[in-house]
Amino acid sequence: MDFLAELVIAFFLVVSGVFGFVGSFGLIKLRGTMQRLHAPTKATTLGVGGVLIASMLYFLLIEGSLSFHELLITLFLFLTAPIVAHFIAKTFIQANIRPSDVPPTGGEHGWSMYDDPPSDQREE
Amino acid sequence: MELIVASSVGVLTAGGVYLVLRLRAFPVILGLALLSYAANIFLFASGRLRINAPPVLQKYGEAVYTDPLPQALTLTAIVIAFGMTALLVMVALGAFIEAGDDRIDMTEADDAGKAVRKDGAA
Amino acid sequence: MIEAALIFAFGCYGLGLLLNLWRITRGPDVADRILALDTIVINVIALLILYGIKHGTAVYYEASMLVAMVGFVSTVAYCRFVLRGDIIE
Amino acid sequence: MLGRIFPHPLLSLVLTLVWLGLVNKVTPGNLVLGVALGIIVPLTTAAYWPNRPRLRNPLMAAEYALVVLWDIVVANVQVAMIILFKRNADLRSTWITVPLDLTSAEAITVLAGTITMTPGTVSAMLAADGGAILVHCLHAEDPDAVRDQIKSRYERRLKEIFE
Amino acid sequence: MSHWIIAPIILPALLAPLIAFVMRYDIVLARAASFAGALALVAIAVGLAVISADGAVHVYDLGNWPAPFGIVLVLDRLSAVLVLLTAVLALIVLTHAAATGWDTRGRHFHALFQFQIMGICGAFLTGDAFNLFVFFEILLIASYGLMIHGGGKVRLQAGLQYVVMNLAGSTLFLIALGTLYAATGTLNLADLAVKVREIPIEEAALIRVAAMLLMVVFAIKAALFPIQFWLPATYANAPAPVAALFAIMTKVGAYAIIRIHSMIFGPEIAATDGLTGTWLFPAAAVTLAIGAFGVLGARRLMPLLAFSVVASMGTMMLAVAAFTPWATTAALYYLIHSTFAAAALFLLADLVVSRRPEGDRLDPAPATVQNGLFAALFFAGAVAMAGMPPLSGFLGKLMILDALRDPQFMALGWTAVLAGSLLVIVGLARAGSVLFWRSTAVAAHVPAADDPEPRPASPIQIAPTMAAIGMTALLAAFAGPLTDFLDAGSRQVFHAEDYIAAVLGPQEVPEVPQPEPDAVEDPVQEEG
Amino acid sequence: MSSGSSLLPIIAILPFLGALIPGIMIRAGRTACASFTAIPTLLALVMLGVLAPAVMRGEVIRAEIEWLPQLGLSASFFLDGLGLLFAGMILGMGLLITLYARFYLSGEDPMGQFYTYLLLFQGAMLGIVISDNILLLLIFWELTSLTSFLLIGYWKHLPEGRQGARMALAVTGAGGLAMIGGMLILGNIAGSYNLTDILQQGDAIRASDWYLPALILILIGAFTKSAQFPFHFWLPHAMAAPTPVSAYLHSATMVKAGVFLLARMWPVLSGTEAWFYIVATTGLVTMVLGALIALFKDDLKALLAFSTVSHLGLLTMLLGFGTKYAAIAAVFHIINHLTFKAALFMSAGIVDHETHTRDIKRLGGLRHLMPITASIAVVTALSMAGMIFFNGFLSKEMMLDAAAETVWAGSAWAVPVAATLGALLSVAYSFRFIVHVFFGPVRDDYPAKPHDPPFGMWAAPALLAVFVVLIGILPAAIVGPLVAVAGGAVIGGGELPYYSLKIWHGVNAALIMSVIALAGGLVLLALHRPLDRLWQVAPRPEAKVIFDGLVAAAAGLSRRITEGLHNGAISRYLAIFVAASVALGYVAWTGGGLAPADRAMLPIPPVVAIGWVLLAVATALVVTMHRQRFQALVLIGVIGLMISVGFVYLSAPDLALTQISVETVTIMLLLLALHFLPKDTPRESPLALRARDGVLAVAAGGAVGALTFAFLLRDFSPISDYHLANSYEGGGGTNVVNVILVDFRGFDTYGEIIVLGIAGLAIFALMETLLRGQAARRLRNSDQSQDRSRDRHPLMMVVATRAMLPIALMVGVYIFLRGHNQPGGGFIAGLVVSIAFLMQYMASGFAWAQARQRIGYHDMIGWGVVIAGLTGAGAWLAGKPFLTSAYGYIKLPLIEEFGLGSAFLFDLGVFLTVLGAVMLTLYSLSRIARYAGETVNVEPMDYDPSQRAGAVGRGGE
Ligand code: NA
Ligand code: NA
Repeated sequence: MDFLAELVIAFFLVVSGVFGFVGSFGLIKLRGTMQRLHAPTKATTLGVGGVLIASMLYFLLIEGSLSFHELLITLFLFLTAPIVAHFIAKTFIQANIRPSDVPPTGGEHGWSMYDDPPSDQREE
Repeated sequence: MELIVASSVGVLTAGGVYLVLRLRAFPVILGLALLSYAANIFLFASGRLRINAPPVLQKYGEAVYTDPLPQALTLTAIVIAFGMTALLVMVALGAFIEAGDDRIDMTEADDAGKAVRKDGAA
Repeated sequence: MIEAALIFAFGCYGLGLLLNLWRITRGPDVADRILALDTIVINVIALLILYGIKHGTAVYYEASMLVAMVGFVSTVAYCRFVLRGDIIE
Repeated sequence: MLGRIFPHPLLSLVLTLVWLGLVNKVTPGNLVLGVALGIIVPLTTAAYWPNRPRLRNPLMAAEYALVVLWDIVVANVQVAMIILFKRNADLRSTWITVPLDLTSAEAITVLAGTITMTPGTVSAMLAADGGAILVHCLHAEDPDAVRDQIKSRYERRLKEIFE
Repeated sequence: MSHWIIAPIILPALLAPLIAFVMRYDIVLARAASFAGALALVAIAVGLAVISADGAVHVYDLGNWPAPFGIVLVLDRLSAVLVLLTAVLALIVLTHAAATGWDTRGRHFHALFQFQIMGICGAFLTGDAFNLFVFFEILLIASYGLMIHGGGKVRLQAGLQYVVMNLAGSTLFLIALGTLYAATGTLNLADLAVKVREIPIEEAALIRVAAMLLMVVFAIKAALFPIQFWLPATYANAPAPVAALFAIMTKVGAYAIIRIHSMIFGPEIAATDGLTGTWLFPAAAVTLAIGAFGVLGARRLMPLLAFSVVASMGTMMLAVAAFTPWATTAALYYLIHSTFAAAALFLLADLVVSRRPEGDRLDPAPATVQNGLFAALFFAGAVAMAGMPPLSGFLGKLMILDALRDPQFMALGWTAVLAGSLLVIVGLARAGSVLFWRSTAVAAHVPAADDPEPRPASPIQIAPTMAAIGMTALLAAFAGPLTDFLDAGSRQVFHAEDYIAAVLGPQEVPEVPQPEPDAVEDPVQEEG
Repeated sequence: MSSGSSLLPIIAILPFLGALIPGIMIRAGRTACASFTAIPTLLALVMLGVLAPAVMRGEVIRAEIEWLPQLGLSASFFLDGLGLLFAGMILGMGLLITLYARFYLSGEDPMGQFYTYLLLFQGAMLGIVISDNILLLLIFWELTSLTSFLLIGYWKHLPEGRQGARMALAVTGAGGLAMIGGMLILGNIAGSYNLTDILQQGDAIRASDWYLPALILILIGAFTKSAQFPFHFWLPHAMAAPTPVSAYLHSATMVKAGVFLLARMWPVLSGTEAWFYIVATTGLVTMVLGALIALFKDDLKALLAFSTVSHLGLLTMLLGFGTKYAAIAAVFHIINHLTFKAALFMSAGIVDHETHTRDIKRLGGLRHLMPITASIAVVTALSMAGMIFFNGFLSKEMMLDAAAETVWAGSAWAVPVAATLGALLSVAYSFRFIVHVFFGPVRDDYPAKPHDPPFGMWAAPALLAVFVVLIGILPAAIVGPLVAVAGGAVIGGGELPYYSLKIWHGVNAALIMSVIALAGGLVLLALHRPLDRLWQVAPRPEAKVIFDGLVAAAAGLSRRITEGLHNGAISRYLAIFVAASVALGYVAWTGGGLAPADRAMLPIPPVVAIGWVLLAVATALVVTMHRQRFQALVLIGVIGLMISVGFVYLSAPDLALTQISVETVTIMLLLLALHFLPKDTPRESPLALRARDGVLAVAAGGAVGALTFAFLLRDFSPISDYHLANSYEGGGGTNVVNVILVDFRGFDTYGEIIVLGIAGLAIFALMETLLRGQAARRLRNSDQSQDRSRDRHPLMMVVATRAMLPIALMVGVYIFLRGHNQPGGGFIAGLVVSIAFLMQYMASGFAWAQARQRIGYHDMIGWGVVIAGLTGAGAWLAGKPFLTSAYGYIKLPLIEEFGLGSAFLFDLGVFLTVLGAVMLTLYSLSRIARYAGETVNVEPMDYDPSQRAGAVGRGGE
């Protein structure tokens, strides 16, 4: 039982470490900011997720106490990570991408960074 | 570990001092922030270092705790530094808006210029 | 076994921090630096949890939660500054 | 009466769970306090969230969560492979536009989040009227396939959940 | 334990938020409350002075925790007299600010003012090193707010420099406190006094650094060379009533040096023997010289007055640096005197400068209204500041000279004081002559300008200036009893045993090994 | 204390009390004013008269009032012969001057002021001569300088008056300061500041090592006051004062103060070689030089002024001889000089008043037009010349007598020859005064038509002229006793030397010298015209130019020093500060040893080392990249994060939580400010400066680092063991840091939240000020049109923060509630909640979020501070000190034990203050932004796509 528990915990730790490293490695290896932006999201999800699971399991199986507040961090990261990525992408676009560099929206309004929101246009 | 902490304090102090001696308000603010970090770590370290012994009393067993007093002092210092920094930022902003640049040195020329304007108006 | 796994994980995230440092130093874009900082934050969260496991204590938990929260806010603030100049309009 | 105390039962439930997560211990006292806060906090913050949406299909929401989790795991591995083993020169990064049928701000946000969380794609920008998402793909052999998968796998479910 | 000891801190601390938040739209109400508070503070301070006159050291254990574990407030003659000084000065300055409308030129004047008073009183009363830091910060941040009150380009620039300088000082303060704690493990002043006595010189490096850095920190506040640079621009550009209030702020630095260096690192302590006096004395002399040169060389009135403050600090610190009870008495007398003298001049400068088209530039300009009255007041203020009889400055100067008769101080000390006085006298005479005498000459030749005649100052606007000058006259008239009180106070400071016993309890004192100071003292007595 | 001694303090105080009268009486008219001014003087004179008989009998009258006994300063007075003589002169002359001035001053002059100054001066002068305490004497001494400053500068519109006044003040003030030193040394030697005691200790004083410094310092005081060479130059310039002032101060009284002091100190200081060579030589030189200059002065008052200088020199010389005979001669000449010189000044004043000129070259023949004035002037001038039958003759003879017997540096001739020369010159200028002004033909080009003045104006000089003659003829009868008693006082008791006050002593050396002087003087006068031409072309140093040059140089130097030091460059001030701190710290450090290192070092895990690298590199990058301000801020974020993590690692979770949340809010503040500021810092410091700063930085960093390392290696025993032991039992909490914060050291925390509250207030006040002043206009015109992204409030952000706000608030509540027992507490909770709202504000804009804010930030701060304060004060109800905590455990059904204490309330105060201060700060910055042209949003997000659904729907119809 103990061995199994340790094995499981160790597994999650290793998985977490691998993905965490991959995230940071991608930040170095990939060319172009937009590409690099993909890498850390891995660390966020499986990396930190793995650690959190390992932690929960550790407290449950080794320390014998139920711990689930790690879930909160997970919840938080799942909520925030897309927004962060979104903003960093926009930060990059702001300085480096012109409207002609990206495909059109397909609708009557352009992309939000380049075009004013419809409500403003309507007021005018 | 002691070397790590001491050298961190040193590095932060050095960086802070260098920036504080710049001629514009913004780097000076950054310098003061670094100095504040250094002072806080310094004050905290005055209780000596201990790993995994936070001063949160445990109900059972004899536990060893790190010195809580410098922590409380540092906490107070951090908060005070925050209030000071906030006001400093605002004063710097005010000076910038009034003067048109964020030079931190005052020159006599400014003074004379003011007098001339006054004379011209009179 | 957990020990070894912990050392491995510590190593991964520690190495990760150095790689992030490289990126934040080099840039080249502002976005890269912000991204690197955000990744540092993520790695730090992971490290804090790892320390919690290592020492079998929950005292590191609040710190990691708060780091997650403020890390998000400051990253967004940095981005907003670049995007709009004024972070609170 | 009950509706006035629990204007947002789901949110209250989530917050109660959050509270229990925070204290990390389920005791009657914590439960009572958590429920109390779960009621009070949504009431005090109601003004900041006008037109709070209601989930029309909670079961579908659970399904969606599981799907996304699975996709995250799978796609993570794929992207890890790309990062570790694919030469940068072989990468085919591209922008794609995903036109949206969703009109709920919450639903659009969840979709955009999902796109980002599932590795390989990052949602970078919305159209000014929220009618499309600009997605950056790390490596897409077939951009249209990616777009179709997003629409069918995620947007469809979200439409059912929120609208 | 008298609860009144904490009243000078709590009264303004509760009043200030009320003024800021309840009365923030009603200046009349705010003035009334602020004034009532200042008046009450004077009454309380008088009461505390009476309490302290029994010669005992009164201790207030905050939170009912025994020293040195909690924070204590300590009332002795020294703190009592300084709190009283603060209260009286506050009343005078407040009246001026309200009468001249300065308090309406920006928001929250009265709240900041009360907080400032709170910080100053707290600094005088606290018996804890870190708590002293906190009160320093309170009085500083309130002073930042007051310094920039009313705004304007030059004032904000000067204010920025002031803030930056003091933030650097606060950083050093923290480092000093950290060193202090690292060396002794305590923060209570009495406990520190005990612990420092126990430290042998072979292990004294840390505590010596702490003592020295603390002195540097206090020297910033006291505007001592070579860190006096911040003062002239600050005082010259602060709103005049604020500059008048600042007259006490430099004294906080001086107080801290007296309290901490005299009591804890005193002249007979092995660990820190000869550490501070050696540096402090020449620094004070140079400060005096810088101030005197500044007075003589000033082109504008406000900087001139600011430099006169620098000079007065130098004069006073000469006596402080002698670290003897009698010299400290002289320093304290001079401290009180120079506070009122500086306040009087700054307040008067406000009345004059606001009526002069030339502002405070020392150029001839047409005489303003009430030239004669202002001239007379300036003359009186200058007499006080320059240390001429019959006002208190002369007595203070005599006492300081008398206290510096020791050959090791005499040559430098006397030369500095006497030569400095001469420069200050000449400088003030030049300024007064240009401001008030040449102005009448100009008026005689220049036809009346088109500008509307400035409004004459009302009696209530002049009263605070006269009150401040009157205080210097009173100080001179009642120099005897006052000096008695101060002398007893400085003896109390130098006799730390009473303080220690009062704070830590009598049982602690025997544990303090006394041979160190005795060993130093005996040969001196044998020689003498 | 003899009978009547209580009169002495009254005499001393009367003039000061009287000084109030003119101000009151001036409304009653000029004559009434003058009359009432005379009353205190008269009263004092009468009282002096009451005391005089006793003094003449040889008694010394004393009175003492304690003043500052600790210093040895008391208001003690004594009246002996010398004091009586001077007091009589001061008061008597005061009366005459009061009378004279009533007529002399014109209607436009502020007479009330004049009489006030006059009485103040009189009081000061009187004080000098009856002080029995040298510190008290110093006070009066300085007061004469001050009051004479006022009197000389009385005609404020005259530049000569202002300059003369300042010069007099500078010179006599400097002398006074030197004298302070001298007197203090004297008191130090004697062990007392009481004159009576000091006068007893002449031998001890002269034997002291400190005698010479004391002597020199005191002499500087006396010489400056009495216009002795080389300090003589101020006196003629003081003549810009109205003539009554000149007559009073510059002939009769103030300038005699120095002489008085020499006489007073004569028993103690005289009789040494130093005294003789310094005093006698100075006097001799002054006498001759003054007389020589007087001869060539065309201004009547200048002539008289230099003659005064000369006579003061004479007096000084006599006292300097150190013989009793010479001292008696000096006393006698003091009286004589007073009578003739005051009368001469008044006469000169009358001439000036009537002819509107004092230029001798424009005068002449006045004896026909103003015979009374001429008579007075001639009589007194003859006395000045030392002519027989006038009092000046008598004392001059005594002077020559004394000079004839004086050997100077081995030469028996030097002094007699010089003295004769002085007398000769004196004859010459006196006769010039008589002949060139009053004799000769009447001219027709006087600026005004001269005639004798009214009686009131010539009465005073006439009276003095009568004395000149009376004393000249009957010296022993008129002033004999006074000279004896005053002279006795000067020589310090004992036998009076042989002297006799009579006209004819037979043909002796003095008479021969006198005759030579008379003859030579007349020859000189005859040759005056060619000599004058020679004099005018001869180069000679003009003292005023030198003095002005000196003062200007001093002022210029001061200005250069001041402006060189205080050049407004705070970077330099800070550099000096850093250098001084490091240097002084180093000095302190090297003065003591270090205990042996007894603390084992903790290991350094690799991850910690990596964290250190991040911190160090980020710091280095902040320094090297600081000119790109935004990038520097990003790096600051890294540093803050590493420090927080460090705190966690080093067992300080509370600190970590605080650090990371403060960090975030600070960065947001900086970003808000940076919005307005330039985004880049120009490279301005030259390389040398950067090198200097680098050296300073490394030195400071090295020093602080070394200090840290030093104490980290050494164990200590802190007081905090008590806190750990009593935290739970006494403070009711297990998080010791929190218990310290809210209980053990709650007072610090109370102060800390007040700092925050003040910051909020000050920031708000500054914002309001900025928006009202000129800055507001500049803000309005500032160009905010950057290349900005067009989405201000992106949908995703809005939605995410909406979901996060309640969660973050839960976290805040959690951190707040658990703080007492686990890491957390009011401060961190306040920041967490602030950050939660900040997210909302960032997402949906300040205006929209602000509109949903129900509690004002001002109120939050106010409530916070007041709650914390009242919680602390609540302990008073239980009779306990401020901040004494009370707590209990409430057992609610279902809920576990729940600790509720005053600490909770206190922490609530902290929470509210923090929240209010942070939000008020952001509010203020945001207001500025809006003022600078930002528009306000009313919608929470740029565009709500559900509108699109509606629009599409409508469009479809
Ligand atoms: Na994040
Ligand atoms: Na806490």
